[in-house]
Amino acid sequence: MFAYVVRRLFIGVILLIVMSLVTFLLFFLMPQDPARVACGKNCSIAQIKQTEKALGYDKPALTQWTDFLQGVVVGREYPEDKSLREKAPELISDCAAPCLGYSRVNQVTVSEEIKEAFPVSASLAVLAFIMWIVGGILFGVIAAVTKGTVVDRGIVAISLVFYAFPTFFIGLFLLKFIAIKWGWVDVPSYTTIAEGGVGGWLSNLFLPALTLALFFMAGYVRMTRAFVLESMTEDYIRTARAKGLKRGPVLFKHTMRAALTPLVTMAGLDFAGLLGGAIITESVFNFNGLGKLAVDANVSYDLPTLIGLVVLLGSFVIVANIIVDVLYAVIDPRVRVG
Amino acid sequence: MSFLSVRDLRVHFPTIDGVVKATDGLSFDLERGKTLGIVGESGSGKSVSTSAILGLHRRTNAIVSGEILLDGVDLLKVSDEDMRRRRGREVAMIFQDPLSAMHPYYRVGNQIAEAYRVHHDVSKKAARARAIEMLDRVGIPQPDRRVDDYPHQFSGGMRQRAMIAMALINNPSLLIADEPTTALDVTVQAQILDLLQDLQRDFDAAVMIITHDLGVVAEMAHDVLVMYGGRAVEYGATKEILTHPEMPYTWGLLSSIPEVDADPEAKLVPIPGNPPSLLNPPSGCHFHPRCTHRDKVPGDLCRTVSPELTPGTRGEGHLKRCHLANPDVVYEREVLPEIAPDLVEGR
Amino acid sequence: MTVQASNLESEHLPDPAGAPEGEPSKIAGKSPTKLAMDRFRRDKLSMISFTVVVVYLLVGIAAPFLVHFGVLDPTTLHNQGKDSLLDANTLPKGAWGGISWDHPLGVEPGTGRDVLSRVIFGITFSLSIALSATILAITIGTVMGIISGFSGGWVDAIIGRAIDLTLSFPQTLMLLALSSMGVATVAEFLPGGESDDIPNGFYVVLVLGLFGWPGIARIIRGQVLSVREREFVDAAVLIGASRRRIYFKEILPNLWAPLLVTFTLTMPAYISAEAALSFLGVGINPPTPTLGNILRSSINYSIGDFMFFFTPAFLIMVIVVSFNLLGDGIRDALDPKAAR
Amino acid sequence: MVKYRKRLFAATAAIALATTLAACGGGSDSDGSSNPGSSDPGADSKAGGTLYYYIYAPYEHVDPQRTYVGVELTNFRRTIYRSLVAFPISEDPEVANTPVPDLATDTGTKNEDATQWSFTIKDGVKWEDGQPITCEDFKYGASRVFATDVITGGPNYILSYLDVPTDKSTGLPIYTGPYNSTPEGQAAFDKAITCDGNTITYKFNKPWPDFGLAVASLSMMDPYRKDKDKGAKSNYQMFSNGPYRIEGSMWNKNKGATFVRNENYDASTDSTDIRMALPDKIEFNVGQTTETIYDQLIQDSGDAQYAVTSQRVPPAYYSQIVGDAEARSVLVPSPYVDYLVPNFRRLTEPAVREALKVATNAEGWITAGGGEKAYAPAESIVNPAVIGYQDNPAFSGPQAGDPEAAKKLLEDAGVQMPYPIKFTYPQSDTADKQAAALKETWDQAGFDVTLDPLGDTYYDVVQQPDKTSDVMWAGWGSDWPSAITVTPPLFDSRPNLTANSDGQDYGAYKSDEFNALVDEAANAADVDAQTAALQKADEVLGKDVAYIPLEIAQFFFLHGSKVTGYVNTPASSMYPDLGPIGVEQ
Repeated sequence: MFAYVVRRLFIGVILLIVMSLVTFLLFFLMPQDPARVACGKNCSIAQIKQTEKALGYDKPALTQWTDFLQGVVVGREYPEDKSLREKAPELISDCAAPCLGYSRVNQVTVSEEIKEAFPVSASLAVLAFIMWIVGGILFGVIAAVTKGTVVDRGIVAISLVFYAFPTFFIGLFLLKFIAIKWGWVDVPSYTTIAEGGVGGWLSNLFLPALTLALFFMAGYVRMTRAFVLESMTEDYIRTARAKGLKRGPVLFKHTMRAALTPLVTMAGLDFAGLLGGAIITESVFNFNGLGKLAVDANVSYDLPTLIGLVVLLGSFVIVANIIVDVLYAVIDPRVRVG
Repeated sequence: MSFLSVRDLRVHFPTIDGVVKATDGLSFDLERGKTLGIVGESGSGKSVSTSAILGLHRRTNAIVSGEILLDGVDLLKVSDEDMRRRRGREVAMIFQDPLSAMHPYYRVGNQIAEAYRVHHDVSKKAARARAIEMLDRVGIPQPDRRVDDYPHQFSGGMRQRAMIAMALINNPSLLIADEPTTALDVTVQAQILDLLQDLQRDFDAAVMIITHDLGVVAEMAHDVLVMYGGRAVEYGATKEILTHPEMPYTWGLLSSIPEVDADPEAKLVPIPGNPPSLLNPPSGCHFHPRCTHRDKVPGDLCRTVSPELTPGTRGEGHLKRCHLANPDVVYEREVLPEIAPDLVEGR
Repeated sequence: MTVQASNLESEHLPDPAGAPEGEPSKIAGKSPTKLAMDRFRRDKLSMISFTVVVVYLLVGIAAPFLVHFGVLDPTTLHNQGKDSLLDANTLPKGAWGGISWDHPLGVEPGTGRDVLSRVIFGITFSLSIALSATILAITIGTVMGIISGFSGGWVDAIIGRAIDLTLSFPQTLMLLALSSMGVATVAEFLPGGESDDIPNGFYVVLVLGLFGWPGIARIIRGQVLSVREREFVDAAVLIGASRRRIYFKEILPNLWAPLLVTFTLTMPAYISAEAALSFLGVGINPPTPTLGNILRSSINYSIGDFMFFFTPAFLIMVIVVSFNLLGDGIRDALDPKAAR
Repeated sequence: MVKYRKRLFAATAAIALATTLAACGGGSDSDGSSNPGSSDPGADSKAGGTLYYYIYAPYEHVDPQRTYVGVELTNFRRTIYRSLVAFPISEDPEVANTPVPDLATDTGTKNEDATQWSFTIKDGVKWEDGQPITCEDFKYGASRVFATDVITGGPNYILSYLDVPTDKSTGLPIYTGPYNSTPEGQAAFDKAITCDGNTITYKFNKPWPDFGLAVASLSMMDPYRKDKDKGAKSNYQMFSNGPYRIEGSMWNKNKGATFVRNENYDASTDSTDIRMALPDKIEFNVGQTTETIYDQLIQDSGDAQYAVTSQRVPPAYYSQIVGDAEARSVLVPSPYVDYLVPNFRRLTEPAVREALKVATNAEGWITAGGGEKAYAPAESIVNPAVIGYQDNPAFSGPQAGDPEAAKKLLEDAGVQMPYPIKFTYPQSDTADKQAAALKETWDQAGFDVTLDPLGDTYYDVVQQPDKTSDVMWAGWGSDWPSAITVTPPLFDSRPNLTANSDGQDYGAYKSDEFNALVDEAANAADVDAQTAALQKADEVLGKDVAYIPLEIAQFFFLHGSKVTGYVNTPASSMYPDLGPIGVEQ
């Protein structure tokens, strides 16, 4: 198992390196000049050149990429321009490893930006995850055992409708009507546990998490229902019934255990994706998580932040894949990793 | 009254394409200590019928009718809960393909013990001890160690032994073995069949053995029932049926069995065509599209009229469903020379 | 957005316990396709969703002609002078967003343009984008899946890595981050005339397609692996058919069923994607209407003009739900063992 | 007040129009009646309490040398950053546009030709750590502007005015700021700004008669403490010399900050004409959408009762501003003007430009953007609040567009019809609808209009000489209330048009007649002569149709019921003026 995880991590690291390379190439090999975009309206040619130098965009994409990798491993110092660093040491920002870059726009390291935004996205992801997993599995199982009835069709249809309305519409609807017009809950604004206690933290997360959960839940209801129905047809479920087991144990011990495996895969990957920020939901509710950070970085053309986020989010997915595979081995004794 | 008496059992599945008549009017009897072999191709309704005896079709969309009298009680009429209590305790089942019939995520011992604890209020420890005892009984070496293995860690034969242990742990009076040896190689098959016979003697159970292999029937069964298209087509004592089969389908089964010790001159004749659709079965005799002897029956009888299951030329103990007037003659003149006579007698 | 597509593999369900052992599909005289169509016709929900999808498609095709011949008018303003349909706050006069005989879904705040005409014309562009992206993703996915499944070995391994790599990218973030440069780059290769609708739309199609193929490739690869075990492929290899011929002539016809299902489940995902991207400012801009950009312009009117707020979202919901149900229906019809 | 332009570039285009307009001058009819307290700001106001200030888009800079957005400049001028002179709190444009002494003892003395200005710094003025503000601090602040690679984004007028030689190779001054200058550069800078005790003297290479207005409007000449300077890293750092200081020393881009009382501020060195500093705390709350802000302000509960905002009421919410909410609203004109620019490289035929002007439906544009609560008609590119404003005769009269007359002009000109034109504008939901309104009458007049909405790189595109746009949208507000910061930066072809960029002269307008008038204004040593030249220059622009004015954005604001002394003044670019605002407790 250990050797397997090490090997998977190794492959994951290679994948990340390739991914960062592709990202750099995508951003720097396009026939557009990022420095020109970053410099803005009033820039003369001289100023664009200066911006280019200050941002390090004058170097070839490959060099920028290797600098980036070096920064991740051993850290680096900003600004790029050596002469500027020597003459004015007070300007130096140290970016310790793993350095994901330095945002010119916000004048902080990308790691600091992430450190600030991550708890927001993570809180949202965790709460939404719990809501949609519990809801999705619960309603999925109910639909499966009532297959073909009104209950089944109703659950499937309602979850599909929530899935089919655009997320930002659902989010805005909840915000405008539940929070503002009817005033059932306060207008959410992210509060840390330290600031507002667990209650304040939860109540502020409720609506955005619900928005996300409603979107994801549809998929999980349908999947759970399908997996439960599928594993109900397995021979070993027939065996369990032939033993005289009651319906409860047959459903929850034998059927659910088998249906769990594919759900774990999907849940793991969805959770990892969400950990990287819910771009639309965070924008709608104005939560300064990673998703909002990405939107803001895109608006201000903050390339280092964007690249740092791409690599970070990619690593989430890769790590989640490894965790899911290891979980597989835990759930299914037939799977032998390594 | 027999120990098990099945009368006019029908299992029908309504589907969006129409009603699938998986079992359509099946009747037979079985005593304790005796073995009934049910033979047929895949899709002939064997497994469905036995599942019905276990009540596994309850709460599905299957429509089951007829009577299943076990020790005088109609299993189709008892409550769900009553049926559940009987399952595994009075009626136990050994499934084909033990790899898929055992839950891949739970330990073998665990699954066997579970079968015991459902019907006995004992501790986990006691149930485990009982499981080890049963594993030992069915011939698993080092049962106290293998009890903690997962099914995939067992060999095919061991898995089947474990299945048998699971089925017999509650000392059932009716044991249904569904293709117990299909997935196994020949030597292991023999061991398993021997084991089943030993255990049957010890437990004095009534046994139904479902197979498409007449060899298994010849070795195990006192009576044999041949199924085709959801119906019984021939029913009688094993020796009687195997030596004097009167239904062309049974002849086909006999001739399509490869045997290692068969006469090298013997021809292996497969039955032409496919098994019938249970949704839209052929008219008349279900077997007539594949029957090579249907021209011996006058008129269009085979295509138009469904034959009844009636005593044949050899009396009440041998029922067959066929329009042929003189099947014994046809068999001896046309069929037997094709397949070596020692196929039957050698066993 | 990928939820539906990945459901594909999992929802191929055998019948519940105790199904007949026989293959009911082997009914003499009826081809499997015919049988599937019969089954499909008997399913009410499938037929309803099929009808809805057909109506959307027809409306989408007809809209440009209706606009051309003046039946629909998505451009004329009614916001000035005594003919103005707007009040002093530039919101529609009258209840329910200014519904009238001339404007069955009301008029747009600010301009007084006809909402019905705009959403109908929007369907044309939304469906065009979703359709193009779906075709692109399916084409890439199918080609990759077939090559991967049939070749095996290192080709399979490389494609597998490429799939991993593609799936590791945060899709929405990339779409967003690359948009300004990406659209400009596309515009250099695509002379889109005066308007940048074509580069904007093409960019969305391109990126959705480029990030959408891995799931499809995996499904197709799985199908190919099972198809390739069948005899006719061996036969083709034996008679000396070329590889490419085998890939496309022999295997492709056997993939139409999963491809059809994939198609009907990818379409709604991309219709939603178009709307979501519009919200983030990526994609075709007004005055060319899409369901997404109409919705974006309506989302702030939740209280001011609920009708205008609700209409585009509802239309998106209906088509997404219908496509999903249609996909389910087709899958169930093609594979009668699949559970509903 | 260049904010307008900056904001449109930086903010998400979709929200830009609705959020960033500014305003101006002379009071408005709805103002006085709806806000009785405003005529005598502070009359019933008491010190104490917490004021909330709701902001949508993050401030890109709070560093005084980098801040260039009108509302940000005025918010900080009233609270944290004092300068030599400042604009007083007043709704009367004449008073409001006349600087009064702040950190300086008077409004400065200039030499005969206005090429040299001197100010003496008051005694007893201190930084938040108690150290006195010195002449060197002012000089250091100005020096930072020259570090164009570090201190980016701010106004850089002094680069061209201050008497520092230019490096021929780069076109930039030889002085490159305090971080990495050459000794020669440093020496040149030390000669241009000199300190004599508490007196600072600026030497310019050309007349700068309204330098005082520039100092009051912008914070580029503000003092800066060298020991606090961390270059680019100081972007969100605030070191106060005003009545408030920032809690925690750093402004949080995405959240804002809390201002608390500065213990080392001595009110006796200040004037209540500039700042009353009534609330004990001011909380700047960044990032809620305009809609969310107005959801709360309309409800008027909780913190929102004590809140003001720089966001305009979005048109979708107009119908909710009734009753009590209406009483808390103000509607004032902004100091900005939106206009269209014909591309002179493509629309070379004067008749075509004239036809375009005649067919332009500015009224439809205004209605599509929200009507009279969003915009007022404009008759010049110069805002009426600017000193010496006059209507441009080329643009007077009805503004609904006259497609028939325009069609005749086109026909008479003998151009091929329909005449294809492409209209480029920064994309937003509102702008899309407004553009549709323009398209309708243009099309009727015989043009064939393609709409070309652009995203965040809008100005980058319209600056390119090889752009294919025929008409472009633009918006502008003066940097200080003089037309010298309006028409010359926008239409003087000499600094704008280079090989790679059209600068701010997006239409590539080139007129010797206009340029001569600009020179006349620039070299005028007094403001009246300057104004006269600029008025003539604007007429030239009108005659050539160098621009077509669209509207003056209106500021429609709502504030909480417990806010006192609420007023929108020219000094605050017509945003809520933090000078006199207080809160009820």
